[in-house]
Amino acid sequence: MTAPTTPAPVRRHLGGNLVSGAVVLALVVLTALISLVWTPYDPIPVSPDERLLGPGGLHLLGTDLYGRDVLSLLMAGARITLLVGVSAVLVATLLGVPVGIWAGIRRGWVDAVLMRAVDVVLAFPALLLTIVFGAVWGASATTAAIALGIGAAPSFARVSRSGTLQVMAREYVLAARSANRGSWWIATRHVLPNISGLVIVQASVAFAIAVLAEAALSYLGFGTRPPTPSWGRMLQEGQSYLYDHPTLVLFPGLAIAVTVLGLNLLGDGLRDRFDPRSEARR
Amino acid sequence: AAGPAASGSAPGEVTVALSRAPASLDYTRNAGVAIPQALLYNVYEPLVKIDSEGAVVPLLASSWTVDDARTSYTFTLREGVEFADGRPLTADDVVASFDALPDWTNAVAGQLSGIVATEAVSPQVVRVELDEPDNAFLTALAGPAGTVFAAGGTDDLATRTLGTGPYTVESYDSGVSMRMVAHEGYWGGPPPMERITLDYYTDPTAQTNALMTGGADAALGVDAPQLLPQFENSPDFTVTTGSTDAEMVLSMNNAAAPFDDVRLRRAVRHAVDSDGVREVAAEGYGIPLATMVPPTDPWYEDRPDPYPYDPERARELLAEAGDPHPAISFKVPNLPQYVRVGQTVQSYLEAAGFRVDMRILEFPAVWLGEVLTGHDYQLAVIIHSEPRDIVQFSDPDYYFGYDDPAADAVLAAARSGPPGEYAAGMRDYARMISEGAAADFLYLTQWINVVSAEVSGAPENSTSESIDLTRLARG
Amino acid sequence: MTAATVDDPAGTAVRVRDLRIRSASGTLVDGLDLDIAPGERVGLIGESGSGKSLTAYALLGLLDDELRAEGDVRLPGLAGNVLDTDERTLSRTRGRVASIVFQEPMTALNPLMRVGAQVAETLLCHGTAPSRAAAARAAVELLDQVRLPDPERAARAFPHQLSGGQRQRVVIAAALANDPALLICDEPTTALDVTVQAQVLEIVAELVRARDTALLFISHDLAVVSAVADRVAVMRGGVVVEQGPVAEVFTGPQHEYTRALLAASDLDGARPEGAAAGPSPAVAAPRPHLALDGGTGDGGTGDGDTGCAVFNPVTGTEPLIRTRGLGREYPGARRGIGRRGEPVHALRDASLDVAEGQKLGIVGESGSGKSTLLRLVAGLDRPTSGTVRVGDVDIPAAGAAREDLRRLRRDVAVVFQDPMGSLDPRMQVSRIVAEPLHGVSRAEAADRSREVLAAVGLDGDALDRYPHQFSGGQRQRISIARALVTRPRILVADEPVSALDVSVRAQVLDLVAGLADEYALTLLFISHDLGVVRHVCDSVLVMASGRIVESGATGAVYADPRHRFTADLVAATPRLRFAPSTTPEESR
Amino acid sequence: MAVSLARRLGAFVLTALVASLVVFLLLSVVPGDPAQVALGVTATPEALAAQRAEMGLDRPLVAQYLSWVGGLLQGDFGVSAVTGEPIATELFTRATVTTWLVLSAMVLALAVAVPLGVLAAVRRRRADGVLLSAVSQLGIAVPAFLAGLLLITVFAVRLGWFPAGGWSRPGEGLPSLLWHLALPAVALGLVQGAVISRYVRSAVLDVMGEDFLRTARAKGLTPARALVRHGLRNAAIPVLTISGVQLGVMLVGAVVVERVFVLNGLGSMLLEKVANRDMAAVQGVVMVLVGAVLLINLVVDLLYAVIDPRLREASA
Ligand SMILES: Nc1ncnc2c1ncn2[C@@H]1O[C@H](COP(=O)(O)OP(=O)(O)OP(=O)(O)O)[C@@H](O)[C@H]1O
Ligand SMILES: Nc1ncnc2c1ncn2[C@@H]1O[C@H](COP(=O)(O)OP(=O)(O)OP(=O)(O)O)[C@@H](O)[C@H]1O
Ligand SMILES: [Mg+2]
Ligand SMILES: [Mg+2]
Repeated sequence: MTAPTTPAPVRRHLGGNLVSGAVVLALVVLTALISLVWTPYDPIPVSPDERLLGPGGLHLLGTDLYGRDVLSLLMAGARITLLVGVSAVLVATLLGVPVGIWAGIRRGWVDAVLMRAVDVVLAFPALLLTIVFGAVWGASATTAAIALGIGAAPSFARVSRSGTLQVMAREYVLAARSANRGSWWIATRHVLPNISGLVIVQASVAFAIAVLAEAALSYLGFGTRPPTPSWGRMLQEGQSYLYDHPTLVLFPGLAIAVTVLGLNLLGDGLRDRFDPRSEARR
Repeated sequence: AAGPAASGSAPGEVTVALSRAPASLDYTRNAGVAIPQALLYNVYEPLVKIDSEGAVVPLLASSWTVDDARTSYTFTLREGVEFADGRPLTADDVVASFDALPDWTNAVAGQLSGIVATEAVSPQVVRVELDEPDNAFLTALAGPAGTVFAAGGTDDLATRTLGTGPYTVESYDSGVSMRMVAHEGYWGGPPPMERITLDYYTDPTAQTNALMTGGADAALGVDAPQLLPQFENSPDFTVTTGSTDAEMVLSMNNAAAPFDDVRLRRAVRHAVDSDGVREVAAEGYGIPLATMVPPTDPWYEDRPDPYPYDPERARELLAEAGDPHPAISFKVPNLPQYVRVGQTVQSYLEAAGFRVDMRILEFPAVWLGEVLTGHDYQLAVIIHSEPRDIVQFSDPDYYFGYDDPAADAVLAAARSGPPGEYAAGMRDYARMISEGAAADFLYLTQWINVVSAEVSGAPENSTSESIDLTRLARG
Repeated sequence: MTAATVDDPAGTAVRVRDLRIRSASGTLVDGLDLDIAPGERVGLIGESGSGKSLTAYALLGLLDDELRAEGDVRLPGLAGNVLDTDERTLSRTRGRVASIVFQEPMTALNPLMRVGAQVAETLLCHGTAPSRAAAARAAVELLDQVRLPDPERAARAFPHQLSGGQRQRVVIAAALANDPALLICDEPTTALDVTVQAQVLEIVAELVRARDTALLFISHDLAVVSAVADRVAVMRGGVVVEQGPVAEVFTGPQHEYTRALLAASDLDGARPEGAAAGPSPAVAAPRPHLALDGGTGDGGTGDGDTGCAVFNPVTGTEPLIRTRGLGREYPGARRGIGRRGEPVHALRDASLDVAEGQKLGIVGESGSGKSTLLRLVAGLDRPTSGTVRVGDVDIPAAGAAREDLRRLRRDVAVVFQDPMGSLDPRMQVSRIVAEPLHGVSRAEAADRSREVLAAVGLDGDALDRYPHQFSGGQRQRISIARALVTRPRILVADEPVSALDVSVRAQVLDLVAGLADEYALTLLFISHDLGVVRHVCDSVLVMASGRIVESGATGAVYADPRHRFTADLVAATPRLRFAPSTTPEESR
Repeated sequence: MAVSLARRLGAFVLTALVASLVVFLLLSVVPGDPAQVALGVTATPEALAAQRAEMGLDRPLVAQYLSWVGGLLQGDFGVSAVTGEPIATELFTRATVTTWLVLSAMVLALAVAVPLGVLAAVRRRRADGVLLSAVSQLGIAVPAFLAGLLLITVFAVRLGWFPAGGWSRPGEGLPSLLWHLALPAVALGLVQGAVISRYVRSAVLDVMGEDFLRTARAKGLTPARALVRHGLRNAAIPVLTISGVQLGVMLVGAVVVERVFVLNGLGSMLLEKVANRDMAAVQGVVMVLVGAVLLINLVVDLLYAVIDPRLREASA
């Protein structure tokens, strides 16, 4: 638009989000990688004499209730946090999106059966799922990630289905059909790109939820085994010190927030990349 | 930053914030410490009770005699006792209650399994026969198993209480809140409060929040000591710490490798710094222990730990035993406090050379099944909160799997010997258990109360299975 | 052609000076000057993609964000330059003082709102209607004015329940609602049959007369422009190459492009040798001329199966397409729980044959079921009654088997009436055009796409762009290119050239005619332009109110329309008022 | 209409039955002996065996399932193995709390999410839009306990405006209920609002490229009004979808908020019953969840058709 209320874009924004998101995430990944070879302190051993030191001094970000260096914990915790978050989102996307698209394209009984199944999974609490999985395969970060992924899959399915329904009402789908293209083609070439915005948002939200849920689960003994540090667990452990040592919640909270922010920026960036009309909007 | 907040309770009422909620009102059927904590002494009364100093004192029985063989106890019941529905207490009620013990599904009834007969000598006198002399009998009688129920009034105990105590349960919103009202005809005179409300909080922060907003007048048995600093310097609240029967025990499976080797058990005790564990897990609250005897027990002895923190010695012991880096599995219940203990212990053990595979197990369902029932463990941690529970080291079927015939003999002699020698015998027994490194006794947990300045009479120690609210008053 | 711009700003309604519109990749409109006086009717014609629509958008400050405009644009009742005015002020002008009819009516309407409400909104948002109810009544009134049948019912319809032409009239109704001082019409009648077109143009003319409205009328239909406009401007490549009074420009075009345009507008003159000159060998048998009652003809021939008239019957050989008693009904609108209004018969009792290689034009009233018929024949919709048989594939009411549909679609290509809606906004043109190519390598697909795009007059740099970056006519050509890329046996085209300027139109029609000759293409061709149909098709089918009413050889039907509706159509066909002196006088 | 309703109902019952079987099978895998949990630390093997028999755990799985489902079909959720009380009563009171909490949180969430998401989309090139977007992104990362504790600290402890927790007692009426509900609903609603606002933003961005918005502006609507009148409805389907999903998730997912605010809803009931291995009660909770989710999604599917007439026809 040319009206002066909308000053012309200062710079081409396409990619701005993408780049900053990618940079943030790369930093997180880098931190996780560095922690494999170096952390300021060993994040595992407990030192009762150095508990709950405030930030500053020898321990830049202070120490936690076990007397472990918070900075080192954050660095090492990035690994499991990324692992669980990313694999849960992958599992959920790979399960949920195809189901949702298929249901939305086929409609009829396929839709009914799939969606009722999805409803049942949605209703089945993730906690129970994790317990069951832990019972069958043993509790670990992997089972927790898979269980969280399965737990999140229904929302991917429902969101993809609703997007698919809308896309399928468009005439270009009819055009594809008349071009003798089957459902697979329509699903991958028309539906997927047109619902990608929502799926990307869904993935970035699901990541945040998975990271927080992993904390709750591992605290109950269903997730990562202590003493392996994770941001979620740090948050959980810091909870009861909120009043007297708020930094114990603050730092892991910030770490999660920054990662989620990076992911969302990346998501928005990808979204804009995939959307040729993004520059046309006002 | 505790601000003064007006109490939300009406005059003559007091609201208490507790943590663990009873599953029902019937401790003849349901296990769990929460039911007797709420009901014993407050609603239900046994013949005797354990006072706040740990001593057995008369309750429904005004006096009793023991025969020379020490297997026959004759109790004289207090005059003028009535149940909450107005029916007077007689010896028949006692007989019916004790005769019903085998029907309990709650295993605590087993504490009185020594009773072979109960008979009503007169309406006010009842005689109890034991199979063998037992110096622990009166203590057991003061527990929930000794409760005197109204004969014929036990049909719906799960939802309706009928006891002789100073309060009766008016309503119980399961897991949420229990309201107790004064029992008008209580034999000890009118109770101090017209109504006591017990509110249950799963989240310790919520429990203390209730205090600060006037939603509760007292929090008893707070088990998140990290929340205390905000109250400690406040004029509106008093924080008290008292003794309990609850020992934090690092259990070792004495019956199986590797802890059938006493050197490894000693290595564990040398490797773990109990003070460090106490610091991390209980913010330094808690009382150091050398064996499984709390200071309120008559046979408590202030002795130094035979295996003090000495990682160097632990390493030597491991080397002696042949494997400087033994792999052990460690099963920890999935409750915050245990996880903290577990992580700290793990850290100490690894520093001494152990390789620890720590697993957090769901409590109670999975942990009990694997460790307590299945004996499928090497190292575990748990609080043993029953009074005088050290004797379990002589139970060959118990999960400790400890086998020391000499100690067993000492215990048997003490329990059935003359009462005058009971305490001394038990003292010896406790020492033997500790020296045998049957387990690592990390510390005694403390009973922590935060009460508003208006409230008095809160139980400062937890010496029995009851949270004794009979003297609790506000204003 | 001489400087016809009025330099006295007081006397002008619209004054545009040096308008430049740029995109990231180049200049799209390059220094345009334009004045329109109150009551003046200016026609804007020119090449497809020359910047006509962009100019129209710029006048109202409606350009996309990715485009930048400079220059000076003045509107009636607005103090400053439109390009420097804020949205809030502009919004008070738009729709009240100045309104616009968009080129593509299909996507211009909100799919989730009843069209009555969309018309009423124009009144409500400027407070020109006293109440909601009054606005609703006025909306029905307006819909009636633009000749929507059963306006009460139409007002309650959602856009997708209307035909292309019906939607276009809704958009026109909304633009007329507040009797604006400036009316911009961007190809307002592309989907209207000529009778309705004539009526709508009359309404517009009436408004101009009564309210002294300034009219900017964009069209590629020179006949229409000659009928509507006083003055005309010709655009090409972002600049106005010529402007002046209609009579002058059309009779004595100065610019070479204008001359070419005028030459191309006479399809018969430009008809390539051989194309549609006579019936192709396969359909050599003469078409009987049939019409329904109510016409002047002798009725249809009976059909053994259904007992109803079969139009365009094929004798001797087996017809390639055969429909019997074909009908499509839509359930009526829901009125509360469990109650529905009368069902809509979009198409009924259609029985027709199409022989292999035949080129059948379909003309008729807007909303008469033409698009519906095409969708059924292409297997994109299921009939509610009757049967369709294409080649050896049957499409019963229950829907065809999947394998059958696949075979059917291998042979049939479709050009949709709504180019924008039928192009996936997230697909680059290269992929859109290559979509029907199965089992073809990437490189070959790219080559063939480029080739076919060139054939419809789009150059290679179109390949990497997205649909929204094109003009209406360009999008239509992309749509045609997609249909032709496979060299189909049957081409089903729904108003495929409605948005094309006459020179491009000639090019595209030649392309189709060429393919028809080369590959014995069977053609089903919907158009509201009888001239186009005559140029391309050997026979014609006339539809009205969901029925086929007449069929026969094109020449015969035009010369001797037997159904009243056909007669009206032929009579209402607009003629170029001023013929260029360079070409002989229009024959018809 | 009646037919389609009957079909829906049939599908509902069928799904519930299948779900019940799945739930039963899954839960039978869960380790832990209910009898052991009921009897506790000091139980003897004999007592355990007796307890198992009493709980019916010694019967074959099929028999256990059939008797449970038989009861369920008659609307009988059975009695709790732990308290011996009918499960239905507790389910009802818990579900009441949860329903109030979750619905009010959702209302709040939408009230926050829609303006936030729309602004973030419209002003995405400007500082305030970027800020709004960042706020909503960070909101997702705020753990519910933190939101709850902060609210309590400020509004209950410092200001004393609201109770720190708990539920109104029976008979105290609506004002007391709302008073107790306020903080937890806000705690839950804010975080959910942050989540939903992301979808609003994305959906609105998708709509903003549509031609009909230009039409709306051409009619004289300001861009903002055009977006509200035409854009929002077109963006509603994904937002509705995710709201439905989040409603389902919150039914037990609100457990952290329930704990912090001492509310006894379905989430904490589930945790309790799982911890106690009170399987009949767990199955009861899960069946209620299944029912609720089916109902929510039925409503969502019906609303699709209300919002989008094109989907209406496809579903007919
Ligand atoms: N958003 C855009 N980005 C880039 N180029 C654009 C965009 N919109 C239009 N164009 C280009 O601008 C030119 C002018 O487009 P415009 O829509 O004004 O053409 P037009 O004269 O209306 O043509 P038609 O008669 O086909 O509708 C075209 O070449 C088109 O490809
Ligand atoms: N989904 C629908 N629901 C209800 N009525 C519909 C639906 N689709 C089309 N119609 C109606 O069916 C009739 C025929 O529509 P169709 O699109 O076939 O007309 P058309 O001949 O192609 O008209 P035009 O030349 O204007 O495009 C119209 O009156 C239209 O209102
Ligand atoms: Mg145009
Ligand atoms: Mg049409």
